[in-house]
Amino acid sequence: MKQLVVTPVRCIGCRTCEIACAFSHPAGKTPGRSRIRAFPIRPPEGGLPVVCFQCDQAACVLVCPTQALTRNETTGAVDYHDLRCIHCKACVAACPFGNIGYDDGTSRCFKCDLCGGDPECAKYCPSRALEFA
Amino acid sequence: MSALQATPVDLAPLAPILQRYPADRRSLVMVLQDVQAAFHYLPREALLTVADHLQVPRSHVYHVATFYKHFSLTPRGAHTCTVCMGTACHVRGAGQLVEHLERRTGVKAGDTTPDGQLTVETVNCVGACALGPVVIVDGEYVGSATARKVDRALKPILGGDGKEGEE
Amino acid sequence: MSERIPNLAALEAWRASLQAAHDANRKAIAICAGTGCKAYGSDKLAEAFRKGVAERGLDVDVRATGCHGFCERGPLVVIYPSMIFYQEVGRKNLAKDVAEILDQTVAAAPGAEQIVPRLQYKTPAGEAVVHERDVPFYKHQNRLILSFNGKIDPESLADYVRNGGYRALGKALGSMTPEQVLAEVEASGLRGRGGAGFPTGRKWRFTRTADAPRVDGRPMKYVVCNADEGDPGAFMDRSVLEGNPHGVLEGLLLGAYAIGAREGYVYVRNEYPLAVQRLTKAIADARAAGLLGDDILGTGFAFDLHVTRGAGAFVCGEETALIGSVEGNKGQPRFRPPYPAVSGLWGCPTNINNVETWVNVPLIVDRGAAWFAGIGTAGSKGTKIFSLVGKVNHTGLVEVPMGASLRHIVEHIGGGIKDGRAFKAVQTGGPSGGCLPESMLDLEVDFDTLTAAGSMMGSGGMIVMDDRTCMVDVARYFIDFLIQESCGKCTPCRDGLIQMGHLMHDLVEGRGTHATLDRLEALAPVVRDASLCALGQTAPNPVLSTLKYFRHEYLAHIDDKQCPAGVCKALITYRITDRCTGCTICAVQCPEKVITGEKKALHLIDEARCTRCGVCHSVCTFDAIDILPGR
Amino acid sequence: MILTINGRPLAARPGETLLQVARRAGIDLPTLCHHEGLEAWGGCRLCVVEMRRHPDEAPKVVPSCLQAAEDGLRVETHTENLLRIRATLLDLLLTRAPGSELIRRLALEHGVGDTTFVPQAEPSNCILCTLCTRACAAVGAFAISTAGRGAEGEISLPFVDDADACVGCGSCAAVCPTGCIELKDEGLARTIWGRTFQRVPCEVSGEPTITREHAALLSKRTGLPTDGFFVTDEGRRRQTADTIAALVGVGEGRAA
Repeated sequence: MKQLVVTPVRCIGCRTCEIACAFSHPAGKTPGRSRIRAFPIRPPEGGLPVVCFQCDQAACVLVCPTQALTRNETTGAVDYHDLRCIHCKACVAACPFGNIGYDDGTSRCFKCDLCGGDPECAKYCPSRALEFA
Repeated sequence: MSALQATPVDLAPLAPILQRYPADRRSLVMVLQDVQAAFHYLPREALLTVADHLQVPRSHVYHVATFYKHFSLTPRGAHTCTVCMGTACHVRGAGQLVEHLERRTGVKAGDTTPDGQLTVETVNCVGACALGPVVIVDGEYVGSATARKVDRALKPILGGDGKEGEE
Repeated sequence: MSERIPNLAALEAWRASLQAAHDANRKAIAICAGTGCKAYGSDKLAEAFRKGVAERGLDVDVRATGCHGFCERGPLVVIYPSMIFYQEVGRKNLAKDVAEILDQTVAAAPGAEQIVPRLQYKTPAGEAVVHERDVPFYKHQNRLILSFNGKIDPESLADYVRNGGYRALGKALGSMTPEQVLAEVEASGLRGRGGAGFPTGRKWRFTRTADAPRVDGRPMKYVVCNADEGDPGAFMDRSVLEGNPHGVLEGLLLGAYAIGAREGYVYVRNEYPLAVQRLTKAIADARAAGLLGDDILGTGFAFDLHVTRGAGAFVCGEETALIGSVEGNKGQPRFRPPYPAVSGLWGCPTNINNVETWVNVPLIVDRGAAWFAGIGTAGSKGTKIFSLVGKVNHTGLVEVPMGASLRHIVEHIGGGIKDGRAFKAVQTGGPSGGCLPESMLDLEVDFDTLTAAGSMMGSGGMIVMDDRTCMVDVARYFIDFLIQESCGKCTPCRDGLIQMGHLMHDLVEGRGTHATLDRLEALAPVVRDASLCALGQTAPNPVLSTLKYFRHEYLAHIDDKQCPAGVCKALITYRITDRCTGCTICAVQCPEKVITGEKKALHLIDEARCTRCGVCHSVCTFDAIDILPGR
Repeated sequence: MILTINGRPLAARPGETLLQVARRAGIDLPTLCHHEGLEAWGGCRLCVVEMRRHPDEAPKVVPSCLQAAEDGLRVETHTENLLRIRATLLDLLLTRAPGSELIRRLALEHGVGDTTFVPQAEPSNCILCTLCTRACAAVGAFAISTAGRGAEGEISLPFVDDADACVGCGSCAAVCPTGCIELKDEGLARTIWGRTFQRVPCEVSGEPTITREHAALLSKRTGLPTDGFFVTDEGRRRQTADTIAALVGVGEGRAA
């Protein structure tokens, strides 16, 4: 099963990945929240992308009281089902890496779902810091 | 749902009740029955102990205790006068008996007299339909009840010389 | 009390010895100890008889039995073996009645008994009746289930066994497979006595075939006896439980054997303390005798029974609500499927039947399905116990074969309408049923005919109404009843009934218009179709059936602003007639003090200030006050 | 499994309810007490549909949120009878929740403006759909429940004032369709059911995270350490980035 591979040193900090992610997860007509973040903490060469690791023993899945976070067998991602969410935000507090957030605007959580198996960020990353292989 | 006065209640009778049943949810209704019988109502402190003992959330105990008509969360009178409002008793004038009792005691059906002596209540059928209308005073059945018969049965509780007892 | 019965042969041996030891023509005084007669003091009466027998050194058995059925004429006494019937014994003069019965009837040699006329039942024509079987109330009945009530002491296992008790269980455990017992019940055509009339055999079949979760290694299934009997005006389950608890136990044992259930619950409503007490004793005695628990009668069959009490909720008569209550929750119905037969108590297959259904089972197994199917109509087999109450002369429990006509029950058995007034309607099926007018009196009563007539069998409550009962008020009464008893889970029942209540109160309080009827007829189908459980689905029946058969009364309340029956306070007037003797009692008792008049002179009610509470009318011993429709 | 809804044959997966099948096919069925993440309740009855197992059978009105899909079932979702039922139900609900924007909107869609019935004396806007108590049960707090019976029923704390079990997670207020559960957040303070909680400030940004009680409950149910919950996602992501940066050699940028 393919995985999203991050090679931090190749990251040039251009943050195209964040734009691609926001545009491919629209909130109504406007771009939504980016599920990936390329932190500019390696000046001057580049940034450091952080995105959901789709953990095997996912803390977010463990704490969710209503099975709103479940493993997607085909993509391998932990998918968020907003209809099942009761907004208790336990997942946001429980994720040790901060890779799931709650958007008050849309009253929904946001996390990486590997774009259903074809991640946009990897597609547009100019420096192959993000690859889906 | 009025808030409840936290008068200190002696919980001694509670222990034997809790011993009688397995400590799980299925005993709840029966435990509440026995608590109601022992205290004549369900004291808040008793319900908290019941919740802990049966390992059931307090919200569930409260949810069940307020559902069933037999349970009361507020202290009831030392004596109880129950008027049956089943269909057979209704067509034989149970309604008039309730009005009579409400006039005599000054309290509405379902309430207790201020001196805490008598609770007047209605129930939807006690299964003695052939003797309608039926009134039960402290477990004693008054068959084919009339206002006068009821007053006579209530004499030891309400006193009064029964002069005001109508036919 | 009784030591353990090791096997089937020992049971039959014990039965034979009991029957041999029983001197059939030994005199016995059977005193009814059902709730009705107890209310009239039958306990004190039984004590007096025991003391009297001892003082006179008579060799006579004094026995407190279950409810004989003719409750209004309680306390009832039957002198065995000649079955001499006395009514209202000890109501007015206990000592005198006891003495006369003992000296004149009991002490005399058989055949030479003298009768105490004062305590005899008299027909409306004034003819005194001696024997119980000749009393019209009993003569027209076919008392299969209730026959035990008069004979046996409900607290004596021996009495039950002597009269054939547990023979069916012995037969089943000894020579029938569970499948055969089930087939027998299916072939009998027995239908549920709880109200819906679902074929019992088929229900058992569902539970038997459902696969069950395993509890300590073996599949766990339950049988439950629904003794909630919430229908107001129905008390046959009470009398069966108080009068013949072992009959219900034996039915449950047979059901458990046929279905493969290991545990059972009897869910008794809170308002029946005596029934709980008698059941608990019967269970203890049965367990001690090896008829309950492990290795029953040495056959390896194991079954145990618990009594749980309801706590005042009519909705708990509904199966899934009952299950919720036994599980320690709120009595709130659940969506079906899954039906309880597949997933009931704690997710295990559970078969729930009414008391009267269970108590029929031993008769079917003992005497065979063909015998049972021979009684009743094509679609409804066996007998049905009705609680005949209200404005009828003989109120009490009536057991008749299915198919008996309403007229037969109300007039022949019920002795016609009280005080010679006119019959108006009979209400059957409780809050889920309807009111049937005089034109339906010749209806042959069974499950299907009642449903076709817009009512329902229900548990068998039959409330007779005369011209002084207002049908609009009856419909209002049932809606108010259901508003109190709705569990509140679903919108149509919880909020729909509240609005039907407002509309009914508009009618009885004189604010009704034709629009009120349209609104009722628009809202009723929504409550009926969209409600979750039978309580809500059948709640509109009383309103719809009274609208169907008594629309003229509704129109009187709307157009003429009158209540023809003289019930609805806003639409009647109390007026003193010239029959008034001036005794002043009404003026004294009137709570509003609106009656004026001199002693010995015609009194006058100030009709403007009169609140129509009805006190004057009830205290007037000269029947001088008329209730006139309209204001 | 194939069933027809409004004449259209539709495929259904075993265990699916009629509501799920209908919504997947784009059929708009109104619901109030239903929530995909909570146990089905079947109380509001807005989602009722007519179903038939055999063509000649009379249609049966069933709640689509609970009725399982069956092979060969014939379902109608917008018959005249159903529309009348939904309109009446919304009319009835307006007597309880006149102030609810959602219910007013749904009622208008079914041709009902103000209620034609007698409104409750002091309407609380609560329609007793129990989404809140079911959410509280799912979270594992069991702090609130329905008290009383029938139309007198109301959502309540035990003994009206005992909020001990509440952990301040706010799920009840979030799922309430009529918004009649008050939740006030001011800075770190959160007030709900008459009790004020202090949300733990994020170790990095000082922003409010969850309450200590909620963390204790989560820890008890999952075994995760109680003090592991008090960093916002932004703050923690930054910590993750710093950790990775350290792992790959701080900031030199040389190929790993």
